[in-house]
Amino acid sequence: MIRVDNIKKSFGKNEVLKGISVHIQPQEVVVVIGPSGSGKSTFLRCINLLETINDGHVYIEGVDITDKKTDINQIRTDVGMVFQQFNLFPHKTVMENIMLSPVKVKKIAKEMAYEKGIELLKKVGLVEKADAYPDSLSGGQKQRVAIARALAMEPKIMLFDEPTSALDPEMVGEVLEVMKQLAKEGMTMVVVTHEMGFAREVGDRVLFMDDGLIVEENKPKDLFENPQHTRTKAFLSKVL
Amino acid sequence: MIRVDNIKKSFGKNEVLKGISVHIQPQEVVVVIGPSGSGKSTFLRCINLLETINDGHVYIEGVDITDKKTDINQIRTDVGMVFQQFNLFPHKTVMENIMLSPVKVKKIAKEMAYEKGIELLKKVGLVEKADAYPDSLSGGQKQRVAIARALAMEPKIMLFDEPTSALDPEMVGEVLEVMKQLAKEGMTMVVVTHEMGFAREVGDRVLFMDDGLIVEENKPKDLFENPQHTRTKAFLSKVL
Amino acid sequence: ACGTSGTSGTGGEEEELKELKVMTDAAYAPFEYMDGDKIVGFDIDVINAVAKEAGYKLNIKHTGWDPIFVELKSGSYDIAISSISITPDRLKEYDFTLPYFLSTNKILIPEDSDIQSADDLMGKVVAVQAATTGHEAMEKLFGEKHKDIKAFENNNLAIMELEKGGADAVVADNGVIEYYSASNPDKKLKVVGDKDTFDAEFYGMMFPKGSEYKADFDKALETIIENGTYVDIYKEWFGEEPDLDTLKAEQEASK
Amino acid sequence: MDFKFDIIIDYAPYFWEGTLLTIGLSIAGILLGTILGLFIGLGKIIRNKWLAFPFTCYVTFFRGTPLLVQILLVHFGVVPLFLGETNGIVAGVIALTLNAAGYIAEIFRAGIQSLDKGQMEAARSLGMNYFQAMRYVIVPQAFKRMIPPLGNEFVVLIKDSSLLSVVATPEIMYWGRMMTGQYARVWEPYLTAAFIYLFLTLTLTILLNQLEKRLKTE
Amino acid sequence: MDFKFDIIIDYAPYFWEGTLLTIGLSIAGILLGTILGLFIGLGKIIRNKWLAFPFTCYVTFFRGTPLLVQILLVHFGVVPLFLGETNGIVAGVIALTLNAAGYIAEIFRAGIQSLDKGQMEAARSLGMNYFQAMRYVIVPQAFKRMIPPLGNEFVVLIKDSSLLSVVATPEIMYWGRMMTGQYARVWEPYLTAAFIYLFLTLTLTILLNQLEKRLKTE
Ligand SMILES: Nc1ncnc2c1ncn2[C@@H]1O[C@H](COP(=O)(O)OP(=O)(O)OP(=O)(O)O)[C@@H](O)[C@H]1O
Ligand SMILES: Nc1ncnc2c1ncn2[C@@H]1O[C@H](COP(=O)(O)OP(=O)(O)OP(=O)(O)O)[C@@H](O)[C@H]1O
Ligand SMILES: [Mg+2]
Ligand SMILES: [Mg+2]
Repeated sequence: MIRVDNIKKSFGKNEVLKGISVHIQPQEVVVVIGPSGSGKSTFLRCINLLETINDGHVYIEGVDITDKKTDINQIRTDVGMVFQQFNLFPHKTVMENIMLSPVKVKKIAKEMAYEKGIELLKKVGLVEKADAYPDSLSGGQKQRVAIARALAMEPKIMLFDEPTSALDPEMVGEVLEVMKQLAKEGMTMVVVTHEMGFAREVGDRVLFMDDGLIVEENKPKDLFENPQHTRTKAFLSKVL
Repeated sequence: MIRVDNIKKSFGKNEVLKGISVHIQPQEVVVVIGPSGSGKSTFLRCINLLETINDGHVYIEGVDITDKKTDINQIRTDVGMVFQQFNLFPHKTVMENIMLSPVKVKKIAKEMAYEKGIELLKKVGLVEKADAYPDSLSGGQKQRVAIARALAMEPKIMLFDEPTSALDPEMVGEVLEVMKQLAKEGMTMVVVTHEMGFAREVGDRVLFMDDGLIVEENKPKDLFENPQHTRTKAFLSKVL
Repeated sequence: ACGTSGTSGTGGEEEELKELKVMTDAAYAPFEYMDGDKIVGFDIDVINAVAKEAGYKLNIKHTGWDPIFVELKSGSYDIAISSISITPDRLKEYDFTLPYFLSTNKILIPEDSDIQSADDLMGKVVAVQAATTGHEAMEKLFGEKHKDIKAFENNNLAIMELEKGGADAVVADNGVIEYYSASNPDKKLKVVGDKDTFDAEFYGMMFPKGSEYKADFDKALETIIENGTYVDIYKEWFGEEPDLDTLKAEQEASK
Repeated sequence: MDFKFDIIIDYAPYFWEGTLLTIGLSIAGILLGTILGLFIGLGKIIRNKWLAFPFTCYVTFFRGTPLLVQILLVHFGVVPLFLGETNGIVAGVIALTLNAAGYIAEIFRAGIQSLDKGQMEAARSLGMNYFQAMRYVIVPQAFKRMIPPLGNEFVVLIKDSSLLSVVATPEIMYWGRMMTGQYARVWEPYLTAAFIYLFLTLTLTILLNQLEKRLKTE
Repeated sequence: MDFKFDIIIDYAPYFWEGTLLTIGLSIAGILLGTILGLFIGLGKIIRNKWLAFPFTCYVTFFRGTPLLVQILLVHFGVVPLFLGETNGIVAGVIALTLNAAGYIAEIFRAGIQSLDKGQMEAARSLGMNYFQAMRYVIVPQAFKRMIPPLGNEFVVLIKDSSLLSVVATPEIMYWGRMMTGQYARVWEPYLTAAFIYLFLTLTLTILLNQLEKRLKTE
């Protein structure tokens, strides 16, 4: 599904990714953990080319997205992304947020997009907020709308960058619930998160990143209970 | 030590505190929990008069601080406060942050304030950062400096308003450690926090606030394991 | 050569000459204008000659036109020379020397203009310098604050407006516009007069009411006219003989 | 100091006409300036440095030189070139428009850049291309943020239009200066002009504040 | 159109003198304006509405009326009242100072209000009174934030000082207008003036950007 092949990324002289390779299977849920600044967000952003990659390749369903000839906008419709800061469009209602891209980019008829939107809002439990503006929503609700918006493009893969860490603790649950549901339905997912409970319950595999490298990867249970690497141990002792 | 007597506080038409009464003993550690918007911060801020109280009284060591004749600045030197957002003074070094108030308000000699500062920095494990500027510190370090700064005024009571919730998870531990130490040394403390582990280990008493009222209070163990009120139960089920 | 001619009473050789502050709007060639940072012109030469005769030193400043009337009144300057026509209105507020120059308003127009007299100006746009006698004459002709009168803060801007086509004519003192059209032949301008509409005017040096210097200046002015200095200056600037008879007659009349 | 109210009353009709012209000139300036300014602002944020260069020059020139110079150049230089003759009102509209456009271009650019980078990223990650993202997500939000500074620019224009008195455009200040010329008095004409301007700018400011409040609650 | 460089060269020494005076006037305006502006800004944030009122009026007047009016009032009205005579340079310094102070007062107020409320609260919770908190915590930080807008005000002053040409203060624009008078030409004098101003404002802007960068890294 996704093959990441030895990618490298620098900001100026600061090499942030020092050669990352991963193979992600369809329907797999991969959780990425690691200390702040280790390059987790950068890694995710490279997968849908929000950052230009300096070296290496990323293949999505066999297509090399780093190839200049590839139509990035086409690729991006296949890769949904959910950000820590929600990034809803504040000048549009919830429903308009969801319908915008299907209508403008995929040229889907408004009525169809609307129906799809209602369906998605049902899924995240927010149908009654269809006409509300983002500013009137709680953090948890915003993030659920953001997930629905990404799903509206019918992506094959969903990327989540710390989707719950800007939320009040009470609201974390409702967002994780939606994500669990999504995983159950067979979505391929890459999730950067500090929620170890989620990783343990839903993750098929956990990657531990430090200093621009994948230091260790394993099934969640094994990695959490039996970390091999000293850096992993140090990190887990702090957060668990 | 502190007696809070049926205080009420409104912002405009919005009554945020609807009659709060608490009695806090010397050396007691009181933990305040509750959903967002329930008035926890407002309650803390009323104790050192960062908010004017509409009705009711607060007595600190028998002195009515709501009395117009009371010198608030005098009272505030007895009540240290630590904020979620640290609020260090960015234009001053760590040591200058700590020394500012003792020197300018308490008129303590600079040398003495400096010695005291070094002592406090040792306590929070940051002596080597004495001459650093706040911007160069991590969140956890900033918060430890903020604690040291509050302690420099030799307060009799310390108020903490979610001291760890703006921190990356890895840094939470180091701040809680300092607070535990403080509790052990017998400081009277009121702590608003989402860290249930801390509440359980250090708290003498937990107050659960909702909608401007103290709904339930008890020893941490009892309150967490055996909540009486439905609202408490609902809240705890989400965050524990 | 320091010009103490003894008129200032007890003056010995060492005594400093009294310095008078003079205002002018140095944007009115050839009477007063800037040559680089120096103020030059006919008026300047005349007042220097008069002051030398009367035993004063002068400090001439370019201040602009409107300020002349405001500031002379407030007493911050002693005298103004700036092609100021002596009018009954002005005489109410200020003192003047005897007239030193005969002038009349005339009309500056492009060579191909069909304007021949003031009456032809009706319906045309006329640029003037604000608060001059030319401005007043046009208001008398067109009506107060008439839309077709464009008043600028100095005469150069008014002439510029004419050249750039924003006005059909400029009405101003003959000396100025004649000098301008003569010294800028490439601009293809001509000057027409209209004795019926524009009265003869006489320039005077202007003082605040009750000035102590008026008498000295009057006397010195008559002296330089008598001794030929005035004629020399006049010829130098205008290349012809002045009409001394008319001027002297007016001087007698205004005494 | 005696303050002669009667001469102000004499001049009242002229001040009234001047006020109307001042308002007209400022409105023309803000409207045309906004259109031109948006265009130049968009030009300035083009990534290609060479394409953006003329727009950058425009902004630099009109923000870097005094309006008085611009007015004189437009009145005696530019307008005669096109119209064949000077015209104080046309020159006023053109000079104010060109000047305002320089500032509005920057307001627009700042409005766009003040938007969180996340908005652009979210739009791109939803598959929109750069122009779609600008059109549907960035520009509409930037517009809303532009309203307060645009209002401010309007106030600036009202005041700046006073410079047109130098080229005999008969707005408020022109009549103030005529009055000084006629009566050789300072305080009456200039204080009258000052208070008319103050009235205009304050009224506008109050209206703008209300607009801003309404926008905020929306 | 023929462009006569020789007449520009003739006037070069005067433009040079004018440039020095423009720079001098702007420096005087920014320095004195900052001192006065700080004072007025502090006055304006007084909580007591009545005490703050005169300061608010000051700011409203000087920001709400055209600088041209202010210059004429100061030159013909205020200066003669105190000095007994007009003086273009004194009037220039006073008018620019008074005007700049109105804007700087607002810059100062904005600088203070842009500071996080938490700073004041932290200071008060450490036992400082209002004045101690202002003096040791708020004002020093506000100062640093004021530097960029103060720099901007400096640029504005350079341009605004051109209005002093109307009262015959011999700065750049004055010589430009004299040159127009002498040679009856438009483009040469005004473009020359425009480029001198552009040079001054651009140089200053570059210096300010560097200063800002340095401040940021500090
Ligand atoms: N746009 C950028 N320009 C320069 N440096 C950047 C940029 N984005 C990220 N970095 C740097 O790259 C490194 C990795 O950043 P990244 O955001 O990927 O870390 P992370 O693991 O997601 O951390 P966190 O848990 O704090 O989100 C950091 O040192 C960061 O400072
Ligand atoms: N300065 C203020 N002006 C108006 N309303 C305020 C102000 N401060 C707080 N409130 C309101 O008072 C209520 C209680 O706020 P408070 O900050 O005390 O809650 P909290 O329990 O601390 O919540 P949180 O967990 O989010 O910090 C909220 O509804 C909030 O909107
Ligand atoms: Mg990240
Ligand atoms: Mg709170």
